[in-house]
Amino acid sequence: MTAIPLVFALLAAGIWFAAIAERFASARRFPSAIVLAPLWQAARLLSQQRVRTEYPDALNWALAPLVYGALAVAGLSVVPFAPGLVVAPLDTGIVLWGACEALTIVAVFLHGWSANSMLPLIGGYRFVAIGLPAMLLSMFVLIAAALPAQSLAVGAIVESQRSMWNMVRQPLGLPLFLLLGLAISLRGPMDYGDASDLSGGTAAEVSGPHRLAWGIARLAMLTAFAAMGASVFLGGYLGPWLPGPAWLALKTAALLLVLTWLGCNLARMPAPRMMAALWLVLLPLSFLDLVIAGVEALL
Amino acid sequence: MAVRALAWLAERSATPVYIACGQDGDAMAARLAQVPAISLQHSIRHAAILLVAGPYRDADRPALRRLHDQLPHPRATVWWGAVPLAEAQDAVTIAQGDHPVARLRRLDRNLLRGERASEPDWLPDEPPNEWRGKGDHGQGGEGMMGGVPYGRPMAMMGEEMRDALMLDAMTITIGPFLRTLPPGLSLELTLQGDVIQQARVVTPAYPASGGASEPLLRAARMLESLGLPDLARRAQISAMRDSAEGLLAAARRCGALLALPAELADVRARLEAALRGGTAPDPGEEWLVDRLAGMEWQSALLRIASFDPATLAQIAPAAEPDEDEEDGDEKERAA
Amino acid sequence: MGALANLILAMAVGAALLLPMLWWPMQLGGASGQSQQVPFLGGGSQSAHAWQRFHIRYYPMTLLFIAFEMEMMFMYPWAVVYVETGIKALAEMGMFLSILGVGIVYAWREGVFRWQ
Amino acid sequence: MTAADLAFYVLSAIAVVSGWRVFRTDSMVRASFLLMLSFIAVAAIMLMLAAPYIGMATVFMMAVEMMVMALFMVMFMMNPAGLNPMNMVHQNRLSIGAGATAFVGLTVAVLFTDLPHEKVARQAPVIRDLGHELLGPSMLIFESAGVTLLAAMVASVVLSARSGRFGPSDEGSRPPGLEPGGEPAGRIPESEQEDE
Repeated sequence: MTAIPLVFALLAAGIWFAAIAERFASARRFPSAIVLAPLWQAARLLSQQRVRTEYPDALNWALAPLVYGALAVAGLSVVPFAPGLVVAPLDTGIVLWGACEALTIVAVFLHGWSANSMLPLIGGYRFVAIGLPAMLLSMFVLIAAALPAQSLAVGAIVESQRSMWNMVRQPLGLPLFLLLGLAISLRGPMDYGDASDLSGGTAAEVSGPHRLAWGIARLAMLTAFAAMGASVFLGGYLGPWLPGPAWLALKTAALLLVLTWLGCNLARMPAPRMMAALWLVLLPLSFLDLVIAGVEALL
Repeated sequence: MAVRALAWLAERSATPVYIACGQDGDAMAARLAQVPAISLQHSIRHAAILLVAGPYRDADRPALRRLHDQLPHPRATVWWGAVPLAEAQDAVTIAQGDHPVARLRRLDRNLLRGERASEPDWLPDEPPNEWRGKGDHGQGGEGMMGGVPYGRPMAMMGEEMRDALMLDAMTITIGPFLRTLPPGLSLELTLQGDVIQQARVVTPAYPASGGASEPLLRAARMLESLGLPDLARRAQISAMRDSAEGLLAAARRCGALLALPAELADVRARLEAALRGGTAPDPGEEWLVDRLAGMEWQSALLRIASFDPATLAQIAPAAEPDEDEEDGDEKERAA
Repeated sequence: MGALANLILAMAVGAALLLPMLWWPMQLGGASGQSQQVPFLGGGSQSAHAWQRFHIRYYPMTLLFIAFEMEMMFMYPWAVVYVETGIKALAEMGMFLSILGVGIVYAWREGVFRWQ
Repeated sequence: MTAADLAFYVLSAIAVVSGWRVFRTDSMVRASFLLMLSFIAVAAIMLMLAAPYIGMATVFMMAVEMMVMALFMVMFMMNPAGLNPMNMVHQNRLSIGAGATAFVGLTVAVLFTDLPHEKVARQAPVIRDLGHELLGPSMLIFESAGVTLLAAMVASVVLSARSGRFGPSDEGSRPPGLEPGGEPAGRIPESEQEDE
């Protein structure tokens, strides 16, 4: 219960930080006070009309950003801020995270479907093609991280990294996991839902406050993902001198920077090729990651 | 009070603009690319101001009207080197040579503060087809697939060329003001899923003005479709400065060339040449529409964007318009 | 039980924070009619409702995916007892990955990972 | 009534109502995701019944399965968004009979089965026990499930993919006629058409 405010504090800070990092990475340093730029952008979207299309599925259109945001909160709820300081100390932490990934695909698909317009529709469908196999990747690398911990709880996975971080022990895990993060927060090389070649994809018909909600949900998911990645691969709250939550926040910020940089600097290949690459190259790599983790755990 | 506070905050953010490129509009857009106070949007729903850049053709008027009405309120239109349509009241015009940033910012501020009224619709407030009270349930539809439920018919089954599974074929017209297409080019596509079954050129792209910066602007458009907006902006700025230095190396670092699969080897070659500031020769023998058949959406857009204007004019001339389309245009003009 | 209640509470707060944005009263500017609601296609138009029998191009992949997913569900409990069980669990993993590997190779040979 | 009881009733109500709405909505997408909602409510009840892994796995599996189901429902059903109202219920009498029989059967099973009354300790390592079960006594079941799923993968590819190592899979096939020996009722593959 006491951890709930912490979750929202980390989410708010993460959203703000990621929004600024994005502006910085893209060298659009306007307005001069870059720190407040996200607030100004939010005010603009709040003063704009929310357009509706001809015959949308209005309920699902509005539900999609809400579900997306709630899923980000759910994902962050299983991440411990310090030993015992966690909203939901579930034994099935990484399974819950997997369920959040799966439901995120549903939310993005619904967002694309509900507008009853061609560009969002294509975006929603294309996202499913990439989101599903990307989810398999993340399941393999998370299971690999659970092997030395002998538990599916995120807290136990963090504790198992006291001697060595999983990033070192299972070198393939983090890079593969980052790909999933790019996919579920719709950015850069894995942005098959809201892509620019579809004029914004699932968000192409969305304006004003609705677009703000969608953007916040995307960044919230990115933050939740970064906190999850920091806990599973970078030792989460573990670290000398500083208290646990501070370490988690620092590591989350570091991963946010990496994700933003990757999102701005990698090209997006056509979806058929990415689908083939996910199944034929990256999935076997995640098998290899599991084998490495398995052998390492028994040694 | 609250509205004023919101406006005070909002006017500090960059002005979101949707640019409808006419003749030479591409180069005009590039001039805005380096201005941080203006952000060019991909969808009209994300913009506050419609900026018509450069002269447009008579055939583009219906599209321009449609585009204008899709803007969310508060909204305005600016005519930059273009003649305002008759519907535009209190039109803001800027000469082609002038820089529009100051005017755009002032207009944006006025809109947010409520000092300038948001523009009303230009098209009549009526559905695409009359449906109210018609049909089995008053929704305009008949039976399972028939009629015009809520104003539009449903897509019907069509032949499929790739996996022979006959599902609905959807016909859409994209352009002439879609930012990921060459300015002026409008295509009628018949899609099954995201694969193009059939294409037809509705209006051709604007002819080349012969600027030396054209290859870099073309490269910028392809980079946009590859999900590299920052690099695309860099290419636009390079185009303004007439120097492609370091651009190809930067594109390679981002994997822009690697991202293109073997089927798009021609696109890769043209992108590489464009990033060098040149043009790869194309025999120009096959029609554009034939080259698009069977292609997936992103690959198709990349291929269209890769042709230089001279080749595009050769392989994608205007097709004979359909009869009903002519009717549609006339109806709109009369309205 | 307490964990579950906390989880649901946190999710509800998250959704409640976003809700006002979808129900935002302060909007500037005038009213618009049906011409605003036409789907955006860069000035173009669509002939029919976008909702259609959408021809997805990856349908064999989704079926393969479901089978994969089922298989994966056995792996979670397996991962928990992996270290305790030792070499038997390692053999088990070999079995698992080879079954999945055979599935992938077969599907690749049959061209499942292409756009159909 | 405790909070747990209240939660149980609320979740049951969500499961039943959304399950009923599946058959009352016209949109295939809504129907799929209403069914998903129903399953998620059931999964939450399982979580309350101290079955943490099965409950969470149900959410996970149902999310992806209903997603895929929505894809196929939209792909193959006429009027997938329900723009024209339609009836989602067919063969009413048979289905009422089947539903009533199943309900009575299940009720009888629930009421007359001697269910165990062992209390599961709050901190019982259920996932660990499940793992030991899978790698111990139930090894054979587990392994045969793996092979069965491989067979399912092969079967789904064979049935659904047109492309293949040996050319299009419908080559040489002809749709059956409406009456025995009649004209093929459907599309004939192009390769066949050339032969004729």
